[in-house]
Amino acid sequence: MSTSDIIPGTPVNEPLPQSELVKSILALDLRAAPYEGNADCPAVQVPVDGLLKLLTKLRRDPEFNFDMLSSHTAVDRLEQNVFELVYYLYSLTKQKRLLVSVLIPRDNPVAPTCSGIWKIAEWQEREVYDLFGVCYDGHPDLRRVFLEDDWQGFPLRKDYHDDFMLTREPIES
Amino acid sequence: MKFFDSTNGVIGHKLLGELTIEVVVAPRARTGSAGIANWFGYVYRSILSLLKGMKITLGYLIRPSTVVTQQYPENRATLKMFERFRGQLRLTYDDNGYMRCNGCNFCELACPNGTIVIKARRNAVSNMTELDQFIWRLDSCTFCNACLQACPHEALEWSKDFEAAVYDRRLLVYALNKYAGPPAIAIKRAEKKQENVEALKATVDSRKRYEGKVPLAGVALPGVPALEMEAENRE
Amino acid sequence: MSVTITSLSERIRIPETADSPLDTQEYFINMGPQHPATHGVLRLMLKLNGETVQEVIPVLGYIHRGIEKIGESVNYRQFVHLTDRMDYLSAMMNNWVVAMVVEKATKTELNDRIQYVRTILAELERIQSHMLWWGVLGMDLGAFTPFLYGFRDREIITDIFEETVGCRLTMNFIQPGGLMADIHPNFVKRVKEAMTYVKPKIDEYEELLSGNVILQERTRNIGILPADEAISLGVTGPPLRASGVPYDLRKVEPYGVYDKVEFRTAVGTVGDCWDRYWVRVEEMRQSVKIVEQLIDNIPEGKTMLMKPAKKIIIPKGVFYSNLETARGILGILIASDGVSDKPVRIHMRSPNYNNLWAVDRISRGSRVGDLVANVSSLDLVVPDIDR
Amino acid sequence: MRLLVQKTFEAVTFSDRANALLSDNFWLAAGFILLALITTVAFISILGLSLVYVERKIAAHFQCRLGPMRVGWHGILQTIADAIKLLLKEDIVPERADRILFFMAPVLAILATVLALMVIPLSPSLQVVDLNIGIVFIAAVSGIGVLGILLGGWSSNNKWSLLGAMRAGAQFVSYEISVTLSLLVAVLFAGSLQLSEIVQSQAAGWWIWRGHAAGLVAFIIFCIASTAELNRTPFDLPEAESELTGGFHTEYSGLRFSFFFLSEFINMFIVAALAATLFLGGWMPFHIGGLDSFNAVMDLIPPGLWFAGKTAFIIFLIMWVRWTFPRLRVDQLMRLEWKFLLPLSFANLILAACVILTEAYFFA
Repeated sequence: MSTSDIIPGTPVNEPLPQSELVKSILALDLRAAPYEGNADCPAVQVPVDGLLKLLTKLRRDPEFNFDMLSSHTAVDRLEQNVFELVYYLYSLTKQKRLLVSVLIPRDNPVAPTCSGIWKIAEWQEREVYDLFGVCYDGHPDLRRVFLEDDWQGFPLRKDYHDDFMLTREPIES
Repeated sequence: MKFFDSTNGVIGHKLLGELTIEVVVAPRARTGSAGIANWFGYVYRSILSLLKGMKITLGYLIRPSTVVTQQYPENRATLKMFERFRGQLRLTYDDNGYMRCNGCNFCELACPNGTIVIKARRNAVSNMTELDQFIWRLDSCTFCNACLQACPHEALEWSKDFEAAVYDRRLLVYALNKYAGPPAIAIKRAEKKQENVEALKATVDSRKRYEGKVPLAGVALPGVPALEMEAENRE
Repeated sequence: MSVTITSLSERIRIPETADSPLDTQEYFINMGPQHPATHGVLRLMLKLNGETVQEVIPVLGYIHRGIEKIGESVNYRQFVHLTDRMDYLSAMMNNWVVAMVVEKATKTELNDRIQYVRTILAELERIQSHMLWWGVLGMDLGAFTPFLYGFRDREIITDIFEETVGCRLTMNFIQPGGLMADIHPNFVKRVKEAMTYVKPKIDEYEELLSGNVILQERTRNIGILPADEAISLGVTGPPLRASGVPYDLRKVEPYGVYDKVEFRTAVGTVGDCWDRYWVRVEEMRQSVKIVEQLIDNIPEGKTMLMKPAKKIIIPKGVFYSNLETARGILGILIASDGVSDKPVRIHMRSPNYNNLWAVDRISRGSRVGDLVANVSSLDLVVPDIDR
Repeated sequence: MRLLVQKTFEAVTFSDRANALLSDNFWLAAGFILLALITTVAFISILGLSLVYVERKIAAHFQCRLGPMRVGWHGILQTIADAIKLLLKEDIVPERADRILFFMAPVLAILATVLALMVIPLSPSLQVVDLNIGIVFIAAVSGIGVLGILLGGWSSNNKWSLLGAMRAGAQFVSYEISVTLSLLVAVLFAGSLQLSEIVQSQAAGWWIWRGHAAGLVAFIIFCIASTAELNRTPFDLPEAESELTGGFHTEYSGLRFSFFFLSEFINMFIVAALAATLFLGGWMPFHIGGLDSFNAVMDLIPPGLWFAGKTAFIIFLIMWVRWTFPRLRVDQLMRLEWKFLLPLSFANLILAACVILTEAYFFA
């Protein structure tokens, strides 16, 4: 693969125009801001202490009615020294998707739990805790999901390293 | 009499928000909850449903033609794999016995698991890179076909051989090329130009091919003796 | 801060309150990781009282391979083959979702041939997946014969895959930008043959199991999952539809060529095991219908739009795409830095991981036998839970 | 001496023959008993092995498979190979198991089986012992089998095994009632508890139709309830492979497991043989009143073959059911017995009594 060019047709990075949904969320005045990065669906960003309030509003308000937490995960932004928590909300009645993004510091990764809003959040948060070490405040049962209870470190962090990581032995000829 | 008025479900529409979706609604079986007559009907229907199932299994019992078992080791002679079957990786050779691979490394880069290792060398005559050794590790191959897709020279193919089980992991490290030296395309080019053909052909070094069930570099393994032929090639 | 980290051993500790030895006592029992009904290495800690289930605690990780971590060190094209190994019964759909998100991010327009073939392959995959599930459900309920019937009929479809793809289970066929190869010349003929074979077999399934009074008694009003709880629990796919929510991504956000075909979404009324059972059987029928509508009309066109020799680089940002696999909604999130051909973060929202947690909700208070039926009716594939 | 030989041959059962010999010479009798024992053990082993083979073949063809094909012609020696494998396997005892009970359980299971086999008349001259309380004896010894299963589940120190054993206990106690009640119908018809006499009483016609509906219903109830006693699908809850990973015999392996396995298959034979004896006329040939030439042709078939044929038919029926149906749940199993089969059995018993009082038999 000597040529490292971008495939023709790939657009230059351009932010999506703000959709109606994002505008109406910003109008709620719940400290939500438009998403800074590039996303392929309506997206907002909130500070961590305003998260629970916003999510509760989005779930309960019939205008939005995001009744399903379709996906929740974290992205390790090592160069900015933050974890980006990503919540993909989905509204079954309005068939709308929304990304809610929260930045939390890597050295004190604590976020409020939203397992009171969507039940599945309890387990999606456990997965994030297991792999990233994000602690969820008020979580009813915060423990490892995939790894053993006494596992050291959080494997999906970019700076994770352990002695068992696979290195391929060189082949003798 | 059936459990259901129809097992096909009820056709209808359902609303998801403002979206109308054409649905089929699951039927519910009639139960024998109320009334003694209903209860007897339920018992009757139950027995009937059991007999119906027994009819199906009996139908298969009395028709030996429905047996689908393949007697595998016995049918080896007639067993034919599909033409795209991903059996084992092989190098292709042209009619004169020269391989098409020129050691360009594309397959190694495309491989997600580091399964392919290419050792290339520089030809003394033509001063072009060429293949020294093509190592394929069946033990870590996931048969994803990425190497064939990446290969620009159609130098790789899948053999239809699917019996690759061995008793030792080390036996799964294959060396695929039978010689180290110029690929078919280089020979052809030289023949076209009418120069250095013999000198180029003379650079061909024989390589022991390991295409399965031969220990890596011929070392002895428990139950597998060391290969005599290997001794000369072993460093 | 009130963050407390617990562990499994704390979770399953039973307080010693029983003074008299004659008192009945709740106890924990391990169902799995090697248990015939958990289909692989799913481990359920059951809190039982006699034979009544009090609580189900799934314990995961026995087949956790860190696919998301590996995904950060391979490029998008290479990542596709890892998704085969998640939900191996919907390998085609798993491939498709990666292709879908990459195409969405790079704004690649696909031609109709690719879309048709992808849709047909995905529907065939759905049929074979449901066939296997049908057999396994029969086996879980104690009837071994359906298991082999399901496998027998599934074989017809895996043969089609083997001819076109070269593999039976882990396909790696749908690639970003198209398909790995064009369909085999025999493909259309064989698919038609398979569909004429499959249709009477589905009716036979109904005769053998659906109408059977024992299956009826074992599944009816067992493991009821109300619609609102199903939504809150993130349940998708057939279990959600069985609860009466007609949410099918193929209808709601049509991808592929699902907007060009006519089919109906199977929904249940109560949300019990029987509804989940029937929804899947009906989905087989609907999938046959979809395939039959498409198979004659595959248009001509190229099957690969991105040259394999070129790197795929996704613009900077977060991309999410999802589709309906045989088990529910499979989502994929890719965070890209816009420079490298490898993702910064790749996350699979797997349908099984989200469906699994409904087991506890629907099994409380039922018997061990019902628990087996419940697990089976959710159709869990463990490698997809653990990834 | 000649008298002795004559006496020995005139006797019908093994025990009578041994008695006849005992009156003359102790050692002769001892030798005969030894011979009889060896024959019985050989019979049980061969019967068990062939039943396993037949079950595997029939199951395979129900499921579009071929079944064992490798060892011998069409895999006919497969079960022997399996038996050798089982005998040579390492004998594993769980660490904290109750060792004595753990060893005893399979022996009890096989003991019950062998004892029950003793009283069944295989043909007019082939029976080990002809007790005058044969039915009661069978009902009694089949209880020992439950004890074996219960002890096996209890002593394994495994929660799954215990669950299986508890299920087995509940199931056996419940279904024993229906089995006994349907046995009673046959006893009422025949007017005897002795199995050979029950067979003799069917000379005019088998009880399954001679006793009107009562005979037929009793036969069906007997088949259902004894399938439940056999731990076979749809009533295989004590094993319930997909629920309890093997139930009471989860922890058993090798020889001990083979005891459970063998007793299960021999029990199937016993149930089929009992059903044939009580309701299908045992070794009696099929007769239709009035058609003398037809009856004469039927008499040409030896009684042993009649018995084998009827037993095989019922065994096939049991296998057919097993390889078609799913399993019931534990409470449904109880409901089927206590709310359906038990009242039906009682009603049937009364109906049978009415038939007998009015002497309204067919072919009377």
